[in-house]
Amino acid sequence: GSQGSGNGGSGAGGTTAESGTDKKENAGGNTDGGSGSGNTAEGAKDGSKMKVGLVLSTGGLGDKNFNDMAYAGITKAQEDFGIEFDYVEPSSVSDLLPLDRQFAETEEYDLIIAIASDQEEPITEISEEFPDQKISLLDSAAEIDGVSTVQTEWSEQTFLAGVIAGMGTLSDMELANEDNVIGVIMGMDLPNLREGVVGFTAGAKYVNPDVEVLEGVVGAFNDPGKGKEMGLSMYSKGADFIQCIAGASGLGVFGAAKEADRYAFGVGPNQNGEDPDHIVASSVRSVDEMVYNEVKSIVEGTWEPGLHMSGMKENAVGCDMEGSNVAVPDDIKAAVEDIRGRIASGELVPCKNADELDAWVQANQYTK
Amino acid sequence: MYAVEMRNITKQYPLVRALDNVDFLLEEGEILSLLGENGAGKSTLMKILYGICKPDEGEIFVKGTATAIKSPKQAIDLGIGMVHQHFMLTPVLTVTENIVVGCEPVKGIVFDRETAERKVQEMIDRYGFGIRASQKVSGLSVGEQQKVEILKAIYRNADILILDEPTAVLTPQEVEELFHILRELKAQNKSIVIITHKLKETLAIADSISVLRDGKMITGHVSIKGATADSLAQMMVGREVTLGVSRKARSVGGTALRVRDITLKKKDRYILNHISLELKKGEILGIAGIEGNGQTELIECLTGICHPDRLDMEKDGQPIKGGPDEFIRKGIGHIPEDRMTRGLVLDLSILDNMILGYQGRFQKNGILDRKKMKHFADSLLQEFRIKAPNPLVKASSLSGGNQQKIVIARVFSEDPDIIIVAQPTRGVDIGAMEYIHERLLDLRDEGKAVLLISADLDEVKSLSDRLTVIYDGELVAEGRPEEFDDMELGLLMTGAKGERRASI
Amino acid sequence: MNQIISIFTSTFSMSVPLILAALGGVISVRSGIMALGLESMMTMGAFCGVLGSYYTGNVAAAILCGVAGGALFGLCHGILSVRYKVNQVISGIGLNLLAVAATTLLMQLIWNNKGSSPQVASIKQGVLTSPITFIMLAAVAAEYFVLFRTRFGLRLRMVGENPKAAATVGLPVHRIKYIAVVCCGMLAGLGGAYLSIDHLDMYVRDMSAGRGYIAVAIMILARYNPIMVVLCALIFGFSDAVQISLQGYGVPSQIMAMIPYIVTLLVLAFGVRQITPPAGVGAHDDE
Amino acid sequence: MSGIGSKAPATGAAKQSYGVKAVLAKNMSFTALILALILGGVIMSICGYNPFEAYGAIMKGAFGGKKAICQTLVQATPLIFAGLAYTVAKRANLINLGIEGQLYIGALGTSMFALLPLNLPPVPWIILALLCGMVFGGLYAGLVGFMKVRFGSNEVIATMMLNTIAVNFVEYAVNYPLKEEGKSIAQTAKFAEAIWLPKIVDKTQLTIAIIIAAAACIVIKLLFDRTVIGYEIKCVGQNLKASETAGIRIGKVMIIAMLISGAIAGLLGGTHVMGVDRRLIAGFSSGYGFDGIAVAALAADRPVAVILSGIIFGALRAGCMVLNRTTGVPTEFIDVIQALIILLVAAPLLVKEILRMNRKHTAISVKGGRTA
Ligand SMILES: Nc1ncnc2c1ncn2[C@@H]1O[C@H](COP(=O)(O)OP(=O)(O)OP(=O)(O)O)[C@@H](O)[C@H]1O
Ligand SMILES: Nc1ncnc2c1ncn2[C@@H]1O[C@H](COP(=O)(O)OP(=O)(O)OP(=O)(O)O)[C@@H](O)[C@H]1O
Ligand SMILES: [Mg+2]
Ligand SMILES: [Mg+2]
Repeated sequence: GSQGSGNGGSGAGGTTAESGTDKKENAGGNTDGGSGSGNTAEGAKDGSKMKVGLVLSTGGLGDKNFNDMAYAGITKAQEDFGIEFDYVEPSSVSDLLPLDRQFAETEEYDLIIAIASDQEEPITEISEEFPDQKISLLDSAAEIDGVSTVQTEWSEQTFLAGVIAGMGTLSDMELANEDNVIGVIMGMDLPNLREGVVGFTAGAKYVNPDVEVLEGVVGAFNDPGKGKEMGLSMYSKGADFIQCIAGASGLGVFGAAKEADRYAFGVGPNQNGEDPDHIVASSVRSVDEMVYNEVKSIVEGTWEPGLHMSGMKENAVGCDMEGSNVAVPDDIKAAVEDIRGRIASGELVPCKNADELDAWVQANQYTK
Repeated sequence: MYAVEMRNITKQYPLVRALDNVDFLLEEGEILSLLGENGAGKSTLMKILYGICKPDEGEIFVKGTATAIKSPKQAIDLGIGMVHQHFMLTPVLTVTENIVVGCEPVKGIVFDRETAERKVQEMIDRYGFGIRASQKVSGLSVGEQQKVEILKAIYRNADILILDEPTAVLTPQEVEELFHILRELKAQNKSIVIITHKLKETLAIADSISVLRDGKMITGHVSIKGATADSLAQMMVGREVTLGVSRKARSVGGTALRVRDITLKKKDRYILNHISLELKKGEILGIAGIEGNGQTELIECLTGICHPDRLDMEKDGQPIKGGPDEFIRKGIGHIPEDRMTRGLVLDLSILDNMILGYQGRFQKNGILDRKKMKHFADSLLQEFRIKAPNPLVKASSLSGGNQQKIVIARVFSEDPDIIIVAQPTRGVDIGAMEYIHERLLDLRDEGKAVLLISADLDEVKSLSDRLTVIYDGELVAEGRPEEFDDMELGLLMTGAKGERRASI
Repeated sequence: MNQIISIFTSTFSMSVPLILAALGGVISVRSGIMALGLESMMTMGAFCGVLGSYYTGNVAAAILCGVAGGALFGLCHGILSVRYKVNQVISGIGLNLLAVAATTLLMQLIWNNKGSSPQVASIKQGVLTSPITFIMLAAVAAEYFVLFRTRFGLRLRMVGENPKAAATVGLPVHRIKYIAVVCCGMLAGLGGAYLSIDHLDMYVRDMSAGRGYIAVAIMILARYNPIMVVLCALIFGFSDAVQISLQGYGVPSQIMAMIPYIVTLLVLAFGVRQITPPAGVGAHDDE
Repeated sequence: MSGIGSKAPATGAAKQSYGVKAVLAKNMSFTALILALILGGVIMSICGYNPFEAYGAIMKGAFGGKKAICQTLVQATPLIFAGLAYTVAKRANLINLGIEGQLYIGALGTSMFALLPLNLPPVPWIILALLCGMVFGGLYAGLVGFMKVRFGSNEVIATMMLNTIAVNFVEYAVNYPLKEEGKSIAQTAKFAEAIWLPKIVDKTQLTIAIIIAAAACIVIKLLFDRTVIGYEIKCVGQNLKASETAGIRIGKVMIIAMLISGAIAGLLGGTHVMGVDRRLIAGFSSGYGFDGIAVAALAADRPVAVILSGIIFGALRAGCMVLNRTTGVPTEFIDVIQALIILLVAAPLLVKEILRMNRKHTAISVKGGRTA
């Protein structure tokens, strides 16, 4: 069959993100004239005449993750500001450009929001073609003229989970074992997911330089069955904490955690509710808020092109233990908060690149 | 009372009216021979009786009661059994399984193999068929398969038995055995329909005849008394035919093909055992034999399809080897024994089939010359009087006889030096048979060398200039056809009398 | 030691759904119907199993629902290919497409999320003690027995080899084929249900993830023999388990992921040659 | 004795016109298509969506204006290639389920060539790059043909296994050796502009790939109708033994059929990377290989019909984009409709039964029976 989602898919199964796609109020087009290309937005606090287009990432709605979060963000904005919106779910990366273009061509949308870094190029092309069109690109580090890009760091997102795992594996936590081993599972071997892996590893080694971090790739984002086998295999090798970055395959890793009675970390939204007794925390990324903020800025007239950062400082990524029943020792909690502050303040910059990891670990060791 | 009475049967196929308002009667306790040329509608009529085909119109009465036979199951329940012209066998299953399936002995839900095999073996032994009940059908020769088909029908204890060309692949002895069985059944007051193209057989076994021509019943139910082969032939074809052509070779020339010591072994058994033969220009060499004695393999070796363990072959003094393409190029024509599997690509058009094997002649730089092909096919259709609406219809839509003519036309028109002909008239009606025989003799007279392999003794005897018999992978006798009588040949073919080892 | 045990359990739990689906395929093909639609039957089995559990909360009922879901698509495949003479490759591919689309729509309608279902009551016993494993073992034996020892099996094989001949000896060809495809659907559906309500406890869109196609390959590789199916599936499952276990030692995961497929290819090239399916596959009794 | 009906040949009876139904009966594929659309609409309304709105959006997206038509053709291009690739192998009675893998390998071949710093003039460069893809795809499929001929390996298994292997290999390639420096996406660098396929319509993705696809179909048709190898492929596909007897080198012909099939799949991959993405991206194909089977089915394995059939599916996909954007109808309905099209087109008997077109035949014969 065909492949799972493309770039950027990650954990799943959240409870915080509003799941699902409520039937859209027909947005078939009734913007009583006032749209044009965006200048009406200036200063308007009421967005009822505004229309926003959302181009989701491949994989589509129902991932209880990325796409569902973006959708939740925009529906919240709809409630708060009364905007209208249309969205599309691309079926492959090759469809991104025509979809982006179709939105721009209609000249009906005050803002187009595009998700995930594989839209960088289509958006670059579109913004050149339609320079008046306001576009926000989330989860990308590209600097594109006239486009607002919001960058997040995978390495920051998983770093704190790494810290918990690194300290937890040798601690006296109930389900931890003596082996100094933890693991991380990717859905597919993709560069940005690998950054997440490096972040997790760096986090663990920051507090526990000798820890062994197992890595695995399921090979698909939609194969929880294999995800579970992967998880079980790692637990049998002595891992007691596993971070999954594997889309729906991650659901299988949670199943493995339950069966092996070990710990796991969620990713994306707060997934702790999936299995509060085994999921210690989730490495969250608030895509919903990012989408909401972009809409808000356009409604309030504060929207600005350029590269924006959304990191630990803005509380957009990081580690969320809310909703988990796992008893994390106070010293670990304290360390997590301490390190969170160091990253937010820029004192500590997590490692992003596997090649630099060893050097980074030598240079950075956690001391209270 | 009639065992079967069919009234006003009409069957229309998309392009042909196979049966046109046909009445058919079968009396109880008689053997009726259903005659007709290829494509006359005999099989269709019988298939309707057996519930395989549905008639467009008409009524059927079995033993006096009107019945609509919708499926073979129903026919079987009415006591009708049928031996099909084209075998209805499953090669990967055993003889027993093929015979008993549908009314198997069981123990609980388990198939009772022992009982079944015992019963079948008893039947085989009783009729002297010489096959093993536990054998797989895939290992049987065509003749043996025919016997399995016959047993299948008899096993079911049918009162009305239909045999569609059961003798096409049997030796005279086997035919005699079959007739013996049929007479026995008749004595038990069973009613039998037999279809055969061999008029001698009709005369030997039938009590009455019915003749179909072009889908119409032209005789009704008539008694055999006073009929002769010639009168039957005339009834079928609607004109006079000369039966049993025979023309002696005028001038036998030098050696066209010399083969020494073909040997083929499969699983330690000799399929072909050091066969040597020599074929001269301007003669027909006949090889008589029961199917399954190595004929198929011999043909395959002589046409390059099969590569034997030893082959030393010369045409006009030049050694030849390679694949079939090489043999065809060297001028060795091949009329395969089974047109359906080896001779034709049934799903392609007549046009395409006309050039099969010779496509190289109709091309330039790999591009086919459609015009030339069309012209060629048209002329062959005419010359060989092949009944077809046009050369673009699929070969599968022709009747068997006409299909055979395509194969023959194709090979003959390519003017090969040597022709290897196997069973050229199997299932072909006498009109076509006559035509094919004439053509073979013409070719021979033109100085071509013909190797004729056939199970039809009349055919080999009347056509061959020299005759040899194959048994169990060896050539066991050789001589001029007049030197053998039918009984002797039959014995040679069954290995009962293999005194001299021929090297021809 | 732990790891070796883990590889073996992993092998089994990855093989069970493949074996079940391939067993179904064997019956179907033996009756003359090609089984490219296994993927759809597994998908339906996985989905309906969860649906059953969601509404009843009862695991046994869930299994039955899964089996019924697979059987439904098996029957569709049968009706299309027997009654309406649809090319069996096309029918299979079409149903595969339909199954994923239909289940996704149903998820949207029922759970208002088209990616995954909520968690439901599940068997969760692990492969070694799961009832589905035992059903599978029984199915292997039963299928072998039925196919090669019983009267029905003989008839079924006859139908698959030569439907015309079977019809001429009065066998109810269509009925036999329908029984075969429904059995096929039930087994493949059970395989799917294993994935969703035994191995896991939810349905995820497209979660059979190509296993139906692999089952087709396994079935062919096994020469349509139930016993061999187990062996071939275990070879595949084992290489997959080993592949999983060996990850993270520097070889790119994409290369590792090829291992089971390369192994199968090698077995195909050098182990199992000249596989002939039943001669009547795709043929009809009345042409 | 004989009835009125029985004198008239059956063909005559079929020619009698019964209005719309007769026209529909003559174009079963078309009828099936319409029926599938209607059924899809019925299912939509059962699920609570408005089918008219949905089909309006689809029509608009597929045919509503120049851009829409271009989008339809863009979507049709890979489907035409894939359908054609399946058809070619099918004619030799080989089931090529490996088009997906072959197109990835073809894309890889084209990309590797395109990434070489050759700086040739555009025309030869493009042609060579496409040829390179064809060679890669062809050899990959040829391997299956070779295995079949040499080892008697079943091509269904072999192609399926090679699919996964190819997809994984391309993923490996774009993640490691061919990965664009400094980007966090698994893709190669962008090709030089000279090697982008020329666009037919500016600001769309419509490139000359569609012309190449249509031309390929016609070339293949000519191959089957006019050439010896095409003739031999047909013979081998229909009857192995007769082909062998006729001196056709079966093994050679099978391998050639697979080579051609794979080369077409490779061309799909090549035109896609050079025309649409202009670089190799992991997972760029959304299952084109399998869609190709459906396209070939709709075209009943006739090469020229593949063009039309590809356009129909392409239109659905293009329409799906607008449907998705402007209405709340889930896109899965498009998949349902596609599946219905595939199944119904392949089942003329079912369509006839649904529309009660069988009646006519029986009616005549019953009448004939009475008069007789
Ligand atoms: N299924 C079919 N479809 C179309 N035409 C058919 C079909 N079956 C038979 N026919 C045609 O009906 C006619 C009668 O065929 P039938 O098989 O009854 O001939 P036959 O008398 O048995 O000939 P033969 O001696 O060659 O066996 C032929 O012209 C044949 O082509
Ligand atoms: N689909 C078809 N369309 C047209 N004609 C057909 C079709 N199928 C079979 N036929 C022809 O109808 C005849 C009947 O087929 P069947 O299998 O009963 O052989 P037969 O007529 O008894 O044999 P033969 O003609 O070889 O002696 C065949 O001769 C065959 O050429
Ligand atoms: Mg530990
Ligand atoms: Mg006949």
